[in-house]
Amino acid sequence: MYLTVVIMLPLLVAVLLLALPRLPERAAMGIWVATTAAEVALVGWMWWRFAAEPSGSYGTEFGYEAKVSWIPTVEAGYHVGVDGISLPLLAMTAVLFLVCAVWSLAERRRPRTYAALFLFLQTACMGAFAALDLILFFVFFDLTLVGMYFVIAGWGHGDRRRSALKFFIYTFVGSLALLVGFIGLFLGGDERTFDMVSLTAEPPLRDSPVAAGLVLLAIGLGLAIKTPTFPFHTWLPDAHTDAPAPGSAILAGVLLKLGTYGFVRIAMPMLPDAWQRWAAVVVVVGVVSAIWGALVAFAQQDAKRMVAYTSVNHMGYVLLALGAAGLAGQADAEARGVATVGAVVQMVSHGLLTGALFLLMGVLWARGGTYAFGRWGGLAGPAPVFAACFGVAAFGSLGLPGLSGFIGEFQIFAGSLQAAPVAVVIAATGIVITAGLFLTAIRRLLTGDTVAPTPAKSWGLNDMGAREVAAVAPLLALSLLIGVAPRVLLDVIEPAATTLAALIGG
Amino acid sequence: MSGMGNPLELLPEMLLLTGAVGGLLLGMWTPQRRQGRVAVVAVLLCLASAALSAAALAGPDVEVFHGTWLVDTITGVVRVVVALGAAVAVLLCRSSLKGRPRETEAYVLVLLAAIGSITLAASGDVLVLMAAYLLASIPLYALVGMQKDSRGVEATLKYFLMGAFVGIVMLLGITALVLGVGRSRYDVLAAVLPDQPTPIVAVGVLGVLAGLAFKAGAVPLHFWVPDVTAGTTPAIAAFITTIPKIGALAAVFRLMDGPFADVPLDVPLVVAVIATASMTLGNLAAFAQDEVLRLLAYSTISQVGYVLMVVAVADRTDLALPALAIYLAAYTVANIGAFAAAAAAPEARTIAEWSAAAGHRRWLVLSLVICLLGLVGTPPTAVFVGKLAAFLAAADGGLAWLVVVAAVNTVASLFYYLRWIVPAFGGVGGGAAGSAASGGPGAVLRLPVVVVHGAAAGSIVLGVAAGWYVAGIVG
Amino acid sequence: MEVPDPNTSAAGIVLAALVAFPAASGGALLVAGRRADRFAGFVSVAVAVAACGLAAVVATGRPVLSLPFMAAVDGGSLSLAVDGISAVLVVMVTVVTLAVVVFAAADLPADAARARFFGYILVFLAAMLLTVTASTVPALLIGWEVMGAMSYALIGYFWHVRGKISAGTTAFVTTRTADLGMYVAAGAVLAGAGTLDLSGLAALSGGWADVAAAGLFIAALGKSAQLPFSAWLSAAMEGPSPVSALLHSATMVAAGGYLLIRTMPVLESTGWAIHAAAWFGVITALVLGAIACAHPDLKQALAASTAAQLGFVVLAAGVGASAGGIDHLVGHAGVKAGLFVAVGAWLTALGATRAAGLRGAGRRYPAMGAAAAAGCLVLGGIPPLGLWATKDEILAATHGPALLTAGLAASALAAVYAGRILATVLGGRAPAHELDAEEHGTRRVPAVATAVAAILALASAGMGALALPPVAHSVKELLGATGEPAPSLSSMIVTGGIATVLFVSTVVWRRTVMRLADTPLSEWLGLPRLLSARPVLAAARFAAHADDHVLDRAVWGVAFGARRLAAMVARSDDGGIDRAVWAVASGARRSAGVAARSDDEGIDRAVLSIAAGVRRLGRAARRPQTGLLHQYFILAASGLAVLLALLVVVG
Amino acid sequence: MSEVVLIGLGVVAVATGIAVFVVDSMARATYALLASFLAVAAMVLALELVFLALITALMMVMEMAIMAVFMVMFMMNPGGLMPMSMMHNTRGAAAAGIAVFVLLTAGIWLVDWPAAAGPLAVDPTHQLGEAIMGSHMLVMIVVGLGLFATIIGGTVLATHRGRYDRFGPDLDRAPNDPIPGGLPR
Amino acid sequence: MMLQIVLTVAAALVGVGLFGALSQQSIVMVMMGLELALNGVLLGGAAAWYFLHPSVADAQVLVIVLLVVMAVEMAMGFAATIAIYRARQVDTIDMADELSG
Repeated sequence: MYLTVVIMLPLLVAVLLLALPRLPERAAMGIWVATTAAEVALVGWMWWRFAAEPSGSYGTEFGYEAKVSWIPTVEAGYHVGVDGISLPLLAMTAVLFLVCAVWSLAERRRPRTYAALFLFLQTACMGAFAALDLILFFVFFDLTLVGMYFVIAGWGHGDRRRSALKFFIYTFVGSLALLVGFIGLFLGGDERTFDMVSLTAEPPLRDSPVAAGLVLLAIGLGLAIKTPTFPFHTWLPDAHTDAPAPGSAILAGVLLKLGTYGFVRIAMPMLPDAWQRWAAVVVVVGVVSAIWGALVAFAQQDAKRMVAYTSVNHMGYVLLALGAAGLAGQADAEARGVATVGAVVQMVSHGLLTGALFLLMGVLWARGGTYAFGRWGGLAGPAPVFAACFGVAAFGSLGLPGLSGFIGEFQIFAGSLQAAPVAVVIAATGIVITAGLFLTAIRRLLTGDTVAPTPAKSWGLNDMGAREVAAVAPLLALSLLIGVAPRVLLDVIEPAATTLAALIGG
Repeated sequence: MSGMGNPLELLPEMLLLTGAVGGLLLGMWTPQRRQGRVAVVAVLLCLASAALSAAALAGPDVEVFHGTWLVDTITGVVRVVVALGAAVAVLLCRSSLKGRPRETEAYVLVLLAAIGSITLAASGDVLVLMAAYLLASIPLYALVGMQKDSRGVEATLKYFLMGAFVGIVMLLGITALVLGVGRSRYDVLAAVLPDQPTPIVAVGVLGVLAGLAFKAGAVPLHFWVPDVTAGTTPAIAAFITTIPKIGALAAVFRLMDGPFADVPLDVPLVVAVIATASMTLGNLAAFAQDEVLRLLAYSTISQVGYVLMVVAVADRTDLALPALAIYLAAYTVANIGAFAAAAAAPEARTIAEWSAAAGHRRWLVLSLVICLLGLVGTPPTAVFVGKLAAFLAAADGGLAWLVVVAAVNTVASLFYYLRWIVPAFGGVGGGAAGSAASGGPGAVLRLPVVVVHGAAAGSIVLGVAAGWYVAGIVG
Repeated sequence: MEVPDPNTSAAGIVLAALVAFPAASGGALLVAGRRADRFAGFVSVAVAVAACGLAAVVATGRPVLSLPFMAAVDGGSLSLAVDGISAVLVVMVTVVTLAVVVFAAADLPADAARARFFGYILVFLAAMLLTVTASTVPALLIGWEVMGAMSYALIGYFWHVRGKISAGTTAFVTTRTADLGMYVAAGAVLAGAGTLDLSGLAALSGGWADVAAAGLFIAALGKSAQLPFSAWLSAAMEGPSPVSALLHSATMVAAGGYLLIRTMPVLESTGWAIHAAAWFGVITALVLGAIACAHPDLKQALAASTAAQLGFVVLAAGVGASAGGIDHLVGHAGVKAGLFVAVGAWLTALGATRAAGLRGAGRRYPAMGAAAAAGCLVLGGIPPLGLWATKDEILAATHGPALLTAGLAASALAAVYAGRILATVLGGRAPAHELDAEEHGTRRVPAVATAVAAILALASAGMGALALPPVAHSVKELLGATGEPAPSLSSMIVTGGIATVLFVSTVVWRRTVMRLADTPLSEWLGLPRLLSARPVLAAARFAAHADDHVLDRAVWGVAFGARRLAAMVARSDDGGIDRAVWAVASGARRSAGVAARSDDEGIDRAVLSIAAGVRRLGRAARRPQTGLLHQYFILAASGLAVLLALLVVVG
Repeated sequence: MSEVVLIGLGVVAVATGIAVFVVDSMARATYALLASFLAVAAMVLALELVFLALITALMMVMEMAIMAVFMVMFMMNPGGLMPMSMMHNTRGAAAAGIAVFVLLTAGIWLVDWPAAAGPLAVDPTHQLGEAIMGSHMLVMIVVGLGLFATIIGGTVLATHRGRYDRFGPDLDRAPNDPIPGGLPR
Repeated sequence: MMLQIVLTVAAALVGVGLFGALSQQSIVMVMMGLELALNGVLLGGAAAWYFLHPSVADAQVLVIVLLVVMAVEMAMGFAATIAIYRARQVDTIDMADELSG
């Protein structure tokens, strides 16, 4: 019940916002921020309770479970719960939505609808992370799609309709592939259920490798598009470029995680044998994504596109780790556990840092209406706060120790090496390219002579205001916290993640 | 042998018939401007019929008229859905026919066609099926051409000639069945047909399938759908593309589950091929459509394809019946909603015109988006649950390839639904000044808008409550 | 290591404070920003003094510390431990830092963003201390990488000056490339030994040992600016002089050598890595020594000589002379920091770093000149001064004629470049127009700077005491390397003699040596080209192009082609069979046209054909809808016939 | 004997059927069609279905009469004197017709037909009556509804004047017919 | 044997009717073709009763249904023809092609 409140509260408020026509716009925004703050508090309480529990009990069990039958003939229902893998993602989601709400306080275009849409999106995202039923997961998964489509199409800029359409169609393809895969899981099991817990306990299709492979292919395709991995990532840069800053932050920070989370929550535990059999392919896809994403990002002339492409790179690492976690023949459970933990940390870390980076891109857009590297320069002078924030976020994103990115990437590399040494060595070159591209970005944007596009000059080139800092700073602070004291996060993740790694080949 | 049974089992149909006859008589003495009272009578009787049917759903399966009328889950679902659909259709017709001389007759014909549709589904005898085919077709011919405008009468003519042609094919099939079996009841057919010579079975099965495929608007007998839909008014189109289809699809389901289940031919494969062809052709043809109604027409063709997935596996899996039940209801709601949106701006023929006329109404657009996304199968709308159930059933019935085809087609369908959603939503975004409100082509009618909202809400409610719905009727 | 609960012991807390205190105060300075400019210098001197004190406590107490940090595996924690080597380095690092901070406080202009500078320096100090005390891979890697990042920030400290940040980028990316080795080594030790503790390295065997050794080796080469990574050190000279003095001579670059000495067991266990280290070290000493002899810019020459001197440390790791290596590291740190302070002070005063401008600088500022001269003597390995003794310790362990010859040649080169520098700064005064080439000079050398340079030079000179066997022995005991060979007296005389002769000759025939400046040596032998990002950029551009034009279009082409052509054909096809024929013809022609155009744009042909196929289907789907009833009849009948055939044939 | 009759009638039915689409006027086509219908009715009679044969014949005669009137009223070529040909796609249609015929015939001759299951009913009409009032009552009910629908639908489509045209929108005035004599209300 | 012959006649009628329905332009003539085909089916129904299943009345009822279909379709056909003729002065199906695509 508690969890249901956490999930549904934003939706409820969204409906309320739309239903009260007399509500002043400012009040609506206030309610939005208050709601998201309440969500953070609610999730925070869950975290606190979770941490208070003796560790290890959440390896396979779920907390805050709620179960209501929905479509009884096919054993699909409203079943939600939280474990060590989903809780951090829920927390990250809540935080990101809070900062996006703060950020959007200055939104002037139909703010009430905007707030309602974001709240709706929040319910969808939280629901997807908490879902313990394949169909429920799919429902929320698809709803995020719808919500984000309208965010981009309605509040984006540039060629926003086209980008939104591309995003929608592309990821819709993915979600349908996912659905086909889910059906395969349903039919393959002895029990005929969509319940994730049951399917994890008794993985279906153990006796039919070909069918399991096909099902994994379908699910993998769907998740790969959402994640996105090479070569299914091309919707990403366009969607980001034309999305509003909070939309980008949510898209990259939260929605992409749905893909990787799906791998962790569905593909791996429910098809352990097939995952093991095809793990090499996952590793290759991860490595190619990491390198390709980094290279393409390096060549971008547009700062936001660059940030977008680095997501491909970072998600490539996650896939690498998850693939390596599946190579049970080559590595012991301990190393694979480290890799899995790293993958989950990387998801959280990427959410925080990329969210911050996209909001910072929003600072550029708000000042000058362009993200082009060529139009900006020397911003460290007039905008030191922006420069500092961007620097921290960039270094975090390139994996500097002390920030969260390192915690994820180090464990990914260290844990995966035993299983896939060559792949890790190749993928690790990605962190050099990432370093190069972020430092290049810093050089172009922040240093040298101060350059700014015409509109910014005429308005005066202000540094980040209090609202913007209030939105970005918490993300960076959390990243720093995780980087310095990762146990806060790892204590929650490790039991569940290592159990998962042990499940494969076990 | 059940004998005559209790004719009162047909009370829901009798109510509808009462509505038809009573409405006609009432209309005879009703002034032109006040024919709304006929609509009220019709709607009330539809609702009563639906309520009665819903109550009867809980009861046991019974046979009436010597097994030629079957009251069971399929019949029950179709009864409820058709009666409610007919009520909505009457409302929609009211908005476009208000005060016309033939208004009363339109309601009467709607009710008669509804009875025909239910009869298709409830029939337990191929001869009754044929008669139901007639009853479900003839009122529609008249309804299509009601306005007597150039496009309408052309549509009537095409619909009628196509129907007559297919009627012959169907009769040919029934004759073949009777030649072989000598009897027309389903249970006898189910028992004897498997032993009959292949040519007889093949012609018989295909003939009957052809007739029902025509009513359902499935390939290769779909040609009437776009022309008729585009030729008539949106309100009538909503009715024609929804209600008879439900009856026909339910009838095919019943046949696949009974008489055709054990024949030595691969009938499910043929149905699957029809399903594939329908969804694919419908989607492809809709791609470049600019006319709202034609687009929706093709969309209904493809939707029929999805239902036929379920039909194909009718006797192979227990999942088929719930899938059919939920999909039919879901499809009805979403499709009526979409057509009602078209009916809200009857003057607008193309998508652009529609967006100009109604795009500034944000709630209308929102509901339309829900209905269209519902047709795509986006959760949590009802069609999503239906599609899910259909996919499951088909996969469980050994037609996994069909599931893949259907998934691909669903993606393809997104393209043209978005072709309407995007400009409509753009109207919300861009038309803040409300310039389109005054200068647009034609006003927006109130009643259809209400129907759109109702459909949108219904789609979501049905989607969320799908479990209880299915459990209530199947469980 | 079996200390009961080390975390709560007083010594453990001191160790934690040693790292955390500079880090925290540095972070505070950075956050405070320009508001803290005025007292930043003072604060950082105080912190450095405190660090020195803490270091002394730690060096004697030898505490260990373990904080839970990362993975749930053994060694995932953040563990620090102080053994002999660490004790020496901890003291060395804090002392040199204190000296440099004092110098910087005097050298840095008052209006500069001092808080930022000192903040970076203090964070760097913390990272360096973490590196030398780390006993687990995560701890090591944190120090290692943060060090690199601070180096970047400090090199690019004057961000508004074009080129500074680029130089920092080069330095950081280069060292990070090498750092990949560390990541790989971490994975290898986890895979091979199931732990992330550095002690696990010794337990490795077989392939994982090779992988770990290779990774660590590459990481060390990068950090210590050994070949082939040397050139980043040249770029790093763009940074302020105190930075060069601290990071790029005394501390950060030393970390590579330190790491190799630390991990000698695993290098040895592979068999090949130990030889590779010896040869890479000695070749670096030779090549970079030659560059140091030739480079007309004194700062650059000092940088090259740094790499060359560290080559000896790497050689020491390769030949198993850990004590010699550490001694050399420490000695070199002192002397090189002193020399950089001198050159930095002159840069501030005279505005020049090139030999032409610095000629006679020692005569202008005699005190500083004396300190620099002392430094040069030490650097040149003149007996009985510091580096002479330490270098001999390394050479004593060197076996094999080739390696030994190369080592001797390298030490001879050291005498040459040291002599050249001495000759330059003590030569005739440079004409006024050569001054202020780099920046506007203040013509003033603060006494503090002179004192710092002198102290550092004298300290390292004093390390000549190591030539005395008892001293050397006690140091070896301290470092736990008692078994290592000591140099024989004769060899020490030989090396000292060679060095002295060459040093003096260079000073005498300095013009001949100066001519080397016209050779490619003055451009670092093209080594910077090795670090060019051009291939990566080219690959990146290719990938980006492919991404936009192949991958994206592929998807888009399939998806939208269908609709577009369907619309196109719909216009041309208004029903009627004969028109349809025309439509097919024109459609095909149009497709061909589209194909030709798109091919120019680089779209994949296969994709196009799929798209065309879908389009054709879309067109075909609506072609039957002619509006002509008799055609509907025919089509329906044909369709039914097909279905009938299907039914009969398949059934 | 009955075989000869049946074959003969069959030939007549088919021949006149073909004639419908060969003759060059609509009137003649109508008569040819009537002839074909009557031949079939006669065949049905030969199959001892007296009642069905009779109503077939009667219905067809009436229908053809109506059709003839219809043509005179509406269509061109009154009296069927002017030769005309309104055909399209003759070849395709012929091919389709022949294909269907061949297909069906092949089926008919391939099937191994069983013997009659049971004796001929003494009174087929009685048997039919029993069925209509018994087991097949529902068929007739639905058919009846169909006819009801046909009446309404046909009227709606075919007439352009309804009660409101005749009696005014409020149904309160005397019939206003172009040709007086329509039914009162 | 006779069964086959009668059925062949029926098939021939269906074939001819189909030919007519496909080849004629005039709406009324198309309807004639359809009626002819129906007539053939009717013959088949009668044959089914006489030769195969004389003991049950189902085939007879089929014939009744066939008759009704013929009548009803004729009626609706005329109505539709009148309607389109009134609206457009059109009496051939080739001219009814406004709706397409």
